[in-house]
Amino acid sequence: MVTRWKLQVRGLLWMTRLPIVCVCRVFLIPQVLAKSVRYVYIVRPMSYTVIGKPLRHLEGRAKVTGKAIFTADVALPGMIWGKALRSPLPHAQIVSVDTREAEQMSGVLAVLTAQDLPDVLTGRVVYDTPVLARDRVRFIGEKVAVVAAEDPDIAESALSLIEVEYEELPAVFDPKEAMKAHAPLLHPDYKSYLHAPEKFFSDIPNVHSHVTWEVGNLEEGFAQADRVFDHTFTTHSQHQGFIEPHASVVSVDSDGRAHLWITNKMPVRAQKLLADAVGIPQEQVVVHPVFIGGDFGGKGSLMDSPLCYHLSKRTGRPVKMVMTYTEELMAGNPRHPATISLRTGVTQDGQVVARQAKVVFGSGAYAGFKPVPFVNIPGANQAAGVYGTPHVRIDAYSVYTNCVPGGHVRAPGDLQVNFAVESSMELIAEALGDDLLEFRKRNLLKDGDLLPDGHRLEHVRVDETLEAAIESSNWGKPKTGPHVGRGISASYRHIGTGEANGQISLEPDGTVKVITPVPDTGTGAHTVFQQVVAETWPLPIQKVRVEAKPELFETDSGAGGSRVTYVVGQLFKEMTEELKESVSHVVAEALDCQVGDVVFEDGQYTAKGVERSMTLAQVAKFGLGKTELSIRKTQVNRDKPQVTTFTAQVIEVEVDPDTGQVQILDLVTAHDVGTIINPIGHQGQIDGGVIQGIGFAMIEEVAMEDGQVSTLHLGDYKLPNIKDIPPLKTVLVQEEIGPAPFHSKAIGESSITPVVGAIANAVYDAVGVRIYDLPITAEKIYWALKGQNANVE
Amino acid sequence: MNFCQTCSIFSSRRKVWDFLMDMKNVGLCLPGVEDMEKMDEDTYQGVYKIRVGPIALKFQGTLHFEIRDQEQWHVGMRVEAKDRRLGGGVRARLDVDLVEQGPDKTEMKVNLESHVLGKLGEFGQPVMRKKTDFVLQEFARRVSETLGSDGGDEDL
Amino acid sequence: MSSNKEIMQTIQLRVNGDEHSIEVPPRRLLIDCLRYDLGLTGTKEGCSVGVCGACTVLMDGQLISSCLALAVFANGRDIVTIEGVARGEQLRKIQNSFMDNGGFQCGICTPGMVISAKALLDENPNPSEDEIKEWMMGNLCRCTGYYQIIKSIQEGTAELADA
Amino acid sequence: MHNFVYREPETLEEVLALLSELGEDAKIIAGGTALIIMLKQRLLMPSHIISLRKLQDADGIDFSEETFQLGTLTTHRAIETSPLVREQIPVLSETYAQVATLRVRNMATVGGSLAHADPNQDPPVTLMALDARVRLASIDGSREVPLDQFFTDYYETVMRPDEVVTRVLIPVPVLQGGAYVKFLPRTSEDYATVGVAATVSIDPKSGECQDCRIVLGGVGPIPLRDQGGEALLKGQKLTTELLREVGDSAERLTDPVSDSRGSAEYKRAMAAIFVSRAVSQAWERALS
Repeated sequence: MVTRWKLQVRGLLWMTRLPIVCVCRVFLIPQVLAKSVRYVYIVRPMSYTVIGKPLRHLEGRAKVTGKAIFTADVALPGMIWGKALRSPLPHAQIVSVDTREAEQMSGVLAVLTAQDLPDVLTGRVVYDTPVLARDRVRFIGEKVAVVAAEDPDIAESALSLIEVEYEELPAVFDPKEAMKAHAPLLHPDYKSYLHAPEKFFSDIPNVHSHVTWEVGNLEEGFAQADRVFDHTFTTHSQHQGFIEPHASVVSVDSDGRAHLWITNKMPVRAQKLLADAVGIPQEQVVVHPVFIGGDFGGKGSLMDSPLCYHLSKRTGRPVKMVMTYTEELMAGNPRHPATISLRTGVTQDGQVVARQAKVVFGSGAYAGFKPVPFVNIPGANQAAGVYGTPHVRIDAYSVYTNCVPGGHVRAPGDLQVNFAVESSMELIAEALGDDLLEFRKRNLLKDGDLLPDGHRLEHVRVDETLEAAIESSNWGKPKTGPHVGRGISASYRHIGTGEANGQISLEPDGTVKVITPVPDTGTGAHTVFQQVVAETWPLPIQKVRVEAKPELFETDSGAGGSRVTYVVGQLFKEMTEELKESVSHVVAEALDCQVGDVVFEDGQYTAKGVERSMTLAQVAKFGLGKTELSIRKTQVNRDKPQVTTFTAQVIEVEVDPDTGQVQILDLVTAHDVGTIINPIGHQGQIDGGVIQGIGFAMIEEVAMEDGQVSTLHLGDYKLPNIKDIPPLKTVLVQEEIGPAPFHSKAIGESSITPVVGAIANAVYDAVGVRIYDLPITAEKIYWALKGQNANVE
Repeated sequence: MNFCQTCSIFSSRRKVWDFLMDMKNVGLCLPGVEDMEKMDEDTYQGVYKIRVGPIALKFQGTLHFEIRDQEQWHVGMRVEAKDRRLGGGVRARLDVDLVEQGPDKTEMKVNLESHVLGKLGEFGQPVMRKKTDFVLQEFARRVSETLGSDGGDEDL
Repeated sequence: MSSNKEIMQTIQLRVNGDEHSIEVPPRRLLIDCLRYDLGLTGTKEGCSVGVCGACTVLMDGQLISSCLALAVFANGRDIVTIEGVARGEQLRKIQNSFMDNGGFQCGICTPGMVISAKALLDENPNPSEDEIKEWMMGNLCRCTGYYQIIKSIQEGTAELADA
Repeated sequence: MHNFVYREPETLEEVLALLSELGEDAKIIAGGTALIIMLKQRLLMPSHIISLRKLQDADGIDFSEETFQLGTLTTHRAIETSPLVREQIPVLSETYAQVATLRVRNMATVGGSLAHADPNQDPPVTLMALDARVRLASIDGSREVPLDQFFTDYYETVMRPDEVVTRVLIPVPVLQGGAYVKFLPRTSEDYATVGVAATVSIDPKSGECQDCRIVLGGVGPIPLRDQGGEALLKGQKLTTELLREVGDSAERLTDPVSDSRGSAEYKRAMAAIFVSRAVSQAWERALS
C-alpha cells in the first residue's frame, strides 16, 4: 500500500551544495484518513507548474538594489526626530519631572511627559502599558519623557537636561520571589485592566496569567507509575536579534488623520492599537506599508508610535523615532526567561504515563507585549513534548517582575519547554537503564493521541521524522574522538490560525492583482500568495501581482504564529477560484456562450464551439466596471488543523575538556513536510531557525543584574556570524498532506525548537555534563567538569 | 554590585568610631572625593571625581547618614550622585561595622552596594566595578593608615 | 551643544560616480550624510557600533562601516553604496544570485551583504567557502542562517548581468 | 553626537602645535572605530577633534636591519596583508588578521589601537611579545617607550595629552617562533576572553629555550607580560609539566573583570590554558 523511496535531491532540485535528503512517502489511497479528520487530503505526486518551484522572492529586486523602503528610511517634508528619556531605576515613584531647561534648548520643538498625554494604557492584548510612565516606573529603560527636535543629536542632548526626581521602591527581579506573599505588587490593579483575561486570573502575587492545560487524570497517571522523576530547568532571555531596530513615523495631517509607518507585522492591528492608545477613531489612522527588517515574533507592538503621534500633533510636523540597538536590548521585548519543573511518572517497562509541569515565566514589568488572549506563553503547552502521555497537567504562570517586559520570539515558550522535556527524557532513560532512542520511540505520539491542550492529532509523522534524522546522522556509529557526543531532540509546532483578509481582481492589463494587509517580513509570504494564485488559475507567475495595502482593511491577524501560508494562502486559493468563476461568466457573456463551455487554455479564454478567443486583458476590458472582477473577503479560521509538523534533530558536538568550549561537528534537522511551495523560502526558514536556535542555546543572553541589562550592544550581545555556522544537513520527510494550500504545512517556527535540547544532550554524551540552566556556555561546562574531577558530581 | 572590604586597625573601637563620625575624615579617605560640605547634622554634599581612561566622570551629590548606632557599632550611609553631562549617576549604600579585636585593635568591615545608573550604567560596567572595588580598598587602607594598622588583610 | 552656533564644513564627495558638494557639521556621520543629506537610504543602520555590517559602504574601494565614519572623512573620497552596485536597471550577477539562491529574507542586511560580497568577488572571483566566511563574518544576517548567502556568493560574480 | 571643531592638519608639526594649544580639549582621531563609539555614547565630548587622516607619510611598513617600523596610520588590514610582514613576522599578520572584522581592520590604525589602550585588544599583546617600542611626538620633541612600559591602566597610557603616536618599532630579528592564540567561546569576531602571544627562540643544539616572551590580553587592566613564566622556560626543554607551571605562573598574574565573555575566575583559569597553548605553538614554530 505504501510506496517509499528515498531520493537525493542534490542536483535534482535547486539545492546543490547543501545535502538534503528527501524522504517521500505517498499514500496512494486517499481514504486512509480517519473520519475525525476535518481536512480531506488529496495525495498526488507533484505535478504543479509554479508550486514547488524555487522562485525568486518577488520583492527581491528592491532588496538587492537598496530600493526597499523600511520604516527608518521614510523621509517626509519637515520631519523631526523624537528621543525618549528612560528610567534608570527598576522600580520607583516619579516625584517630579522638570522639562523646562530641555524645552529652552535651541532646536527642541516639544518635550512631553505623561502629564501631557491622555491617561490611557496600551498593549497587544491586555492594556497594561503606559505610553509614558505616569506615577511609577517599573523597569530600567521605561520611557518617562520624550523630546522632539530638529535632529536626533539635539533631541539626545535635550534628554540630559530633563530632571526627574524618583523615590525608589522595593524591586523584585526573580519571578519566584515575586510570587511570594510579601513581594512588592507591581500592578495592584491588574484585574481592572482592559482585556485582562479574567479566566486566567490568579491570587498569587504578581501572577497576571495562570493557564492550565490538562488531559487525563494526573492522580491516576501517577498511580500507574512505578517511578516518578522530578527535574527543574531554567532558561534565559534572548533578543529577537533582528538587524532593524524598532522604528515609527507618524504624521498627523490637517484633517487630524494620523499617517503611520511602523515596524509592525500586524499593521491592521497596529492601526486599532494606535487609535486606542491615543484616543482617536480607528479610521483616523492610516497605516502605510513598509518593509520589515526582521520580525521573529517581536514586531507586533506599537513601540514608540503613540509618542510620535503626540509629538506630531503637538508640533504639526511628521515625527520619526528609531530605537538604538541599546534601547532594543534594554527595552525591546525579548524571550521570556522561564523555570520549568517537570514531574514524570514512568512504568517499569518504560512508558511515560503522567507528566506534571509547572512553568514560570518572567513576564517583566508589563504583559502588554504578549499577543495571545490568555496573556501567557503558548509554548508552555508542549511540556509533554512529542511523547504521547495519557495524563498531563501543565500550569503556566506569567509573573510580573521589575525587568524588561518579555515578548514573543520565534516559537515562544517552545524552546524553553522543549529543552526541559528533551533533557528530562534522557535523564529518565538513563535512570531506567533504557536506550535513549528506544525510550523515546516507545513513547512517541501516535495517530489519535491528545496533546495536553486537548487537541487530537491525526497523521502523526514523528516516528518517521525521528527515524529519518537518525538515519542521516552518525547516531550509533563510532565516534571520532574521546570528547565527541551526540544528542537527539524532537519537537512539534502547530499550524497557526487567525483571520485573513484579501482582495483579488482582474486588472485591465490582464494581470491578477492580489492585495493583502499582511506584510512580507522576509519569509517570502507574498511570493507564496503569488504562487498559490498562479497555480490555482493556472497563470504564469508574472501575471500575478501582490501588493501590501494594510490601509484598506479594518481587521486582520497579520503575520505570525506560523499561520500565513495556511490562513492567508487558503483564502487566496478560494478567492482565486471565485474570481475565475466570475471571469468565466464575463467570458460567457462576451463570447455569447454557456458558462459551462468556457475553456481556459494556453493563457486564453475560449469556449467549446466558438472560434474566437480572448486574452485576460480583453476579458478585463470587456468586464470593465463589473464588480465581480474584484473580490474582497474576510475569513476567520479558528480550526486548528489536526495535522501538526514535527522536527527531529541529531547534533554532534566536540567539547574541549580544557576550556568547556563546544564545537558543533554535525547538525541534522529532519522535518515532516507537506508540499513545499517555494523551496528557497522553505529552506531559508529551516536554516535561519537552526542558527537562531544555536544562538539561544550557546551564545546569546540578555544578561541582567538587578534588572539592569548588561549586554547593551551587539559587541556584547553576540549574534552568530557566517563563520560560526556548523555543517547542516536537512532531511525532508515529505508527504503531500497538509492543511495549507496544495497540502503544504508550516515551517517558520519548526527548526529552532529542538536545537537547544539536542546540544544539551550531546554535551552530556560528550563529557558527562548535564546542563540544567541555559545558556550552555563553555564556562558552565568547564566548571562542571572541574567539579566532576573533584568528585563533586 | 556588592563589594566587601575588611581590615584591622590598630586603634580602639571608640577612636575609629569618632574618626568615622567626622565626615571630613571619611571624605579624605575616599579617593576622588572633593569639596565635602556639611548641609545638616546628617547630610553632606560633595563632588566625586573618577577617571576611566580618557573618560572623566564628575559626580555631584549627597552623602547621608542613615544609621549611627553606637550600641551596635554600625554606621549606614546613603550616597546619591549624578553626572549631569553624561546623564547618569550612582546610588550606593555604605555600611561600616566595627568589631573589637582588642583594646587597641578594631576590625572594620565595609560593605558597599552600589548601582551605576542611566547612560553610565549602560557601558563599561565591568571596569566601573573594578574602579569601585579599588576605591573601597583604598578607603580601608587610608583609614587604617591614618589610625594605625598592621598592613591590613587582603581579604576581599 | 546648541546647534545654532555650529560650524559647518563643506565636503566634496563622489557617491556612486556623482559629485556632491555638501555642507555638514563635523559631527555628521557618513551614514547619516548618505541617508539623509543625499537620500540614499539603501545603506541601513542596525547596531550603530560597527558590528552588524548593515551600513557597509566602499570608501576608495575599501569596505567600511559608515556608522563609524564621520562624513568629513569622505571629503575628496569615492564612495560606493548599494545604489551604485547596479548600473541603472542592469544588475550585477551577484545581485541576481542573491535572488536565485535565497541570499536574503527580510532584506535589511542585504545592501551591506551585497556590497561586501561584490568587493570580495572583485578581489577574488572564485572564493572558497572558508574565504567567503572569513570575508563576510562582519555582516550579520538573522534570517538566513547564512547557508544560502554562501551559495549566493559562490554562484555569483561581480560582473554586470545581462540586462 | 555633540558639536565639535574638526581639524585636519597635513603635517605632524601642525598636529603637535594644535595639541599643545588645545591640551585636553582636543582628541586625536585616526581610524575612528573606537573614538566614534565613545563620542556617540557621549562618554567623551571634546571641543576639538584633530584628525591624522590627512598626514603625509604617516602610514607604511618599513624594514631595516635593526627595526621593523609601522607608521601610525597603517591600517590593521595593511599589516595583515603585507607580504613583508607575513614573511618576516608571521605572528604579527596573524594577530592583526584576528581583529574583529574586515571593516574594522580597514579603518583601525596601529597608532590608534595603542593609544586607545583597550586591554581587550589583540595587537598590543603580540606587539609586546615582539618587544616593540612606541615612538611618541610632542611639540617638545619625540621619545620612545617600550610597549611593556606604555600601558598604565584601563584605557590609559604614559602618553601626555600633547603627545601623539608616530611609529611602532619592532627590533629585528624577532624570536624564531611566535604565536597568538585567541580564546573565543562565543562568536568568531568577538573580543577575546583571553588572548595570549608567545615568542620563543630555541637553541638548535640543546633544544632548550634561549629566549622567550609571554604576554596576555583581556585578563587585566593592561596587556600583562609574564616574566616569571619566561624565566621558567629559559634554558629548559619543553615538557607538559613545564607548560603547566608556566600556565600557573601566568594565572597568578591576571586580574580580569567579569563580563559577558566570562567570569573573572574563568578567565584566570583560561589564561593558564591559553598560555600553555601559545607557548607550545610558538615552540613548534621555532623548531620548524
